Order: sequence, then structure tokens, then C-alpha cells
Amino acid sequence: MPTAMPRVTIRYFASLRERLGRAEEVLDLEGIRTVAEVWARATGEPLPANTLVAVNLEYADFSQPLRDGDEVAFFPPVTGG
Amino acid sequence: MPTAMPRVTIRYFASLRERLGRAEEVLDLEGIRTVAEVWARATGEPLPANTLVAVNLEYADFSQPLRDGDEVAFFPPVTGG
Amino acid sequence: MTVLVQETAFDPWEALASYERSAPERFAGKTGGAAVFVGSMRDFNQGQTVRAMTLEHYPGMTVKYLEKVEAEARARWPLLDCLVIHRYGPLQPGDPIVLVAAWAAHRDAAFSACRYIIDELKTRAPFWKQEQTAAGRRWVTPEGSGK
Amino acid sequence: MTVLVQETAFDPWEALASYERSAPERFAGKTGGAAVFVGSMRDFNQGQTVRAMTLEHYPGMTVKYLEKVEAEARARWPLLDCLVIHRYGPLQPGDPIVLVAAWAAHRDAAFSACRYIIDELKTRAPFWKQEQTAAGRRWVTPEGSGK
Repeated sequence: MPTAMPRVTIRYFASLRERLGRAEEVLDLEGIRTVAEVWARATGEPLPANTLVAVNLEYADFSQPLRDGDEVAFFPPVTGG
Repeated sequence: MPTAMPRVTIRYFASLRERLGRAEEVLDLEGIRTVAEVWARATGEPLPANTLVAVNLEYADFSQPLRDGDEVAFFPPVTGG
Repeated sequence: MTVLVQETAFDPWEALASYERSAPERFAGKTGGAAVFVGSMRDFNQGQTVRAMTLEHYPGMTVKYLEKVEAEARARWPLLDCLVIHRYGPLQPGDPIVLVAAWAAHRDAAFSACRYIIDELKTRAPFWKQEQTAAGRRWVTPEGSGK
Repeated sequence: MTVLVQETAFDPWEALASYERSAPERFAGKTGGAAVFVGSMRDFNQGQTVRAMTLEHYPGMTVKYLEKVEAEARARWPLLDCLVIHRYGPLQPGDPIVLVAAWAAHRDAAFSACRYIIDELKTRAPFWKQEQTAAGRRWVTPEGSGK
């Protein structure tokens, strides 16, 4: 029996969510490993300048490798407070 | 008719008031002119380090000349807030 | 040490009074200084009248991030307590958006911690403001909403 | 812009709420940030338990000096309003002694002005604390009461 394909959940926020037209999706990690590769595969777009990324609710680098079940979030610069 | 002697009111605060045993006094300006001279004539003591002075409710220098009716206040470093 | 991220409106001064009342033994006699910052929604920004605002956030990450910042502040300065409240969802002009309070024996610790927390919050906590103006909705950019 | 030097006790959060209510047109929608410092009486200082305190001041000069500092702050930063309250006379541990609040469109102005006013107040406003400890009365020195 083949093992299940490792997957990540991707979330988009604010202007990024609006521009991509979706808030959340699930992506197979087939042939890709890092945050940067996930962005490229999921969106097919160049990364907008200043985009931030969090993995499992903590800020991360685009070079960070991902594992099955991770939650990856992409968002624009924050404007709270 | 002789003119009245110019006078200043002197006020002492906090530890300085307690040590000198008085809060307020009036001093003739006969033969003296500056804040430093008023201190020396009124107290007969050397000036304690860090003593502050105000003339007419504003911080002043010890070299400041005084005029009739001025209020001169001597006090230790402040500790409000 | 309390972090609240909530949709409900709050009155900052009432929140502070009630927080101090809830644990008087932590404050009375020990606090030399409390430093507080309250950020509110303005009715103008970048030269335009703003009618309303919606604050989006990343549920789960906002509280986690603010708790991390608060822990960093506690590690850097001797604090007696901290309180952070941040709204999300729809907001009206004049509404308080954020409250940061730091209590300490001495004023420098209280001030520095309060400033540190609000500065980190503004630059890193995952909240995004969308303004409603006469020209429509627009996402606020950090340059315009910053200092 | 209000400076109060008073013998009467005050509740800082109630004072802020009531000050904002007294002139809502100055605040609502215009204030991006309010920075507040509240200094209270501790029950310990320089290693000793303090039972009570008396704050002496120079009537006339305290208000005048605080108004000067507030005017300096207004000249240096764009402020919407300021409130300064300072007690004198007898105080009990836990009593608020001083409140400094600065309202501005932007947080940096509010923070900087609040910090400037309390720092100038602490180092130059003519108030003197006398503490009552088990060993008797003692005048507080700036080193012990400072930051």
C-alpha cells in the first residue's frame, strides 16, 4: 500500500488573499520542499516584494523546508496597532 | 525722605527648610546683589552641594542679580513624580 | 500577563481599572509606574476621510505572536505585569484598536517595555487594516499607518 | 492642555475617562495614539518598608513649571492634548502620585511627549518626598527615587 502523499495547507491573507482570489488551499509536496517552492507551485506567480511567510504560526524563511501537515501562510506587511 | 531699603523674600524647602529651622524670611539687600550673596548673608553657611534656586518661581543662577520685591527660593534636588 | 485579541469593542480606561481590580495584590504598593499606550481609529489617513475600517488578522498566530513579544519584554525588563488588548473585525472612527500596558517598580522599565511591545506589534503582529473611504476600500500600507 | 496640582486623591483611569468625555470633539477620530504614565507610591524604597509619605511642593512654582514643560512638549511634537495631574500632601502606599497623558495623531509624538514630560517633571519640578519608615522620617534622595 503506498504511503499518502505529504501535503501542506496554504493560507493567504489581506491584499494577497484578495488578489489570488482564495484564502486557503492544500498542496501536495510532490517534488518540492521549501516555502519558496510551495509559493511558486501554488500560485505560478513571482513573489510580491515584502511578502511575509509563517510556518505553523511562526515567522519563517522562504528557504525553510516543509513537512507533511505544515500550515504555510503568506501575507503582506502587517498594519495592526 | 529716604527711599525704602530694597528687600527680598527668601523661601526654603524640604530638608533645607528643616535644617535651617525656617521656611521663609525677608532680607534687606543692603550691600549685596546676587543670589549667592543673599544665601551667604541669610544663612551664614556654605552652600550645600546641589542646592537649586528659583527667583520669582523660575530657575535661576547663583550669579543672578536681585531686585526689590523678588522672591528667592532655595531647595534640595527634587524628588517628585 | 494577559493578551486578548477580540472582536468586541472595549473601553481602555475601564479595561485598565478592571484589570487592576482583578488582582490588587499584584499592583498595590509594588507598582512605581504604569506605562500605557492606546491606539485608536482616526477618521483620516493619507489625506482622505476614512468612514470605517475592517481589521483582518491571522487567528491563532496573533495571540501567539503577542505572547512571544510580551515574554521578550519580561525577559528584558523587570515587569510586574502586562496587558495587551487588540481588536479585529469592523471598527468605527474613534474606536480604540489596541491597548498596551506595562506595570513595573520603576518607570524606565514600564516605559521601555510598553514601547517595545507596541513597536513589535505594529511591525510584526499579523493584523491588516482595510479602510473604507469615499473612493472605496483600500488596504493600508505600513508607510501610512506607521508612526 | 491641563495641569492639576492637588492634595485630593485621584483615580488615574477615571480621570482619563472623564477628561476625554469632557471634550470629545478634541479626541474622537483625531487621536491615533494616547501615551500615559501613572506613577504610584510603593511600599518599599531603598530596601526599607515605607508606611506613608508626605509630598512637599513649592505652591505656585509647580504648576508654572509643569505648564512650561507641557508647552515645550507641544512645541517639539504635534500633540492634540496633554493632561498632567500631581498630588501633594499626605499619601498612602498604592496611591497614584502622578499622571501624564499625551494625545496625538501618531504614536511616536504621544510616546515621546509623555516621556519628556515625566522625565522633566521628575528631575526639575519642585516636589520633595518624605517617607515614613520604621526607622523614622527621611527625605528621599534623587538616586533612590529616580528611574
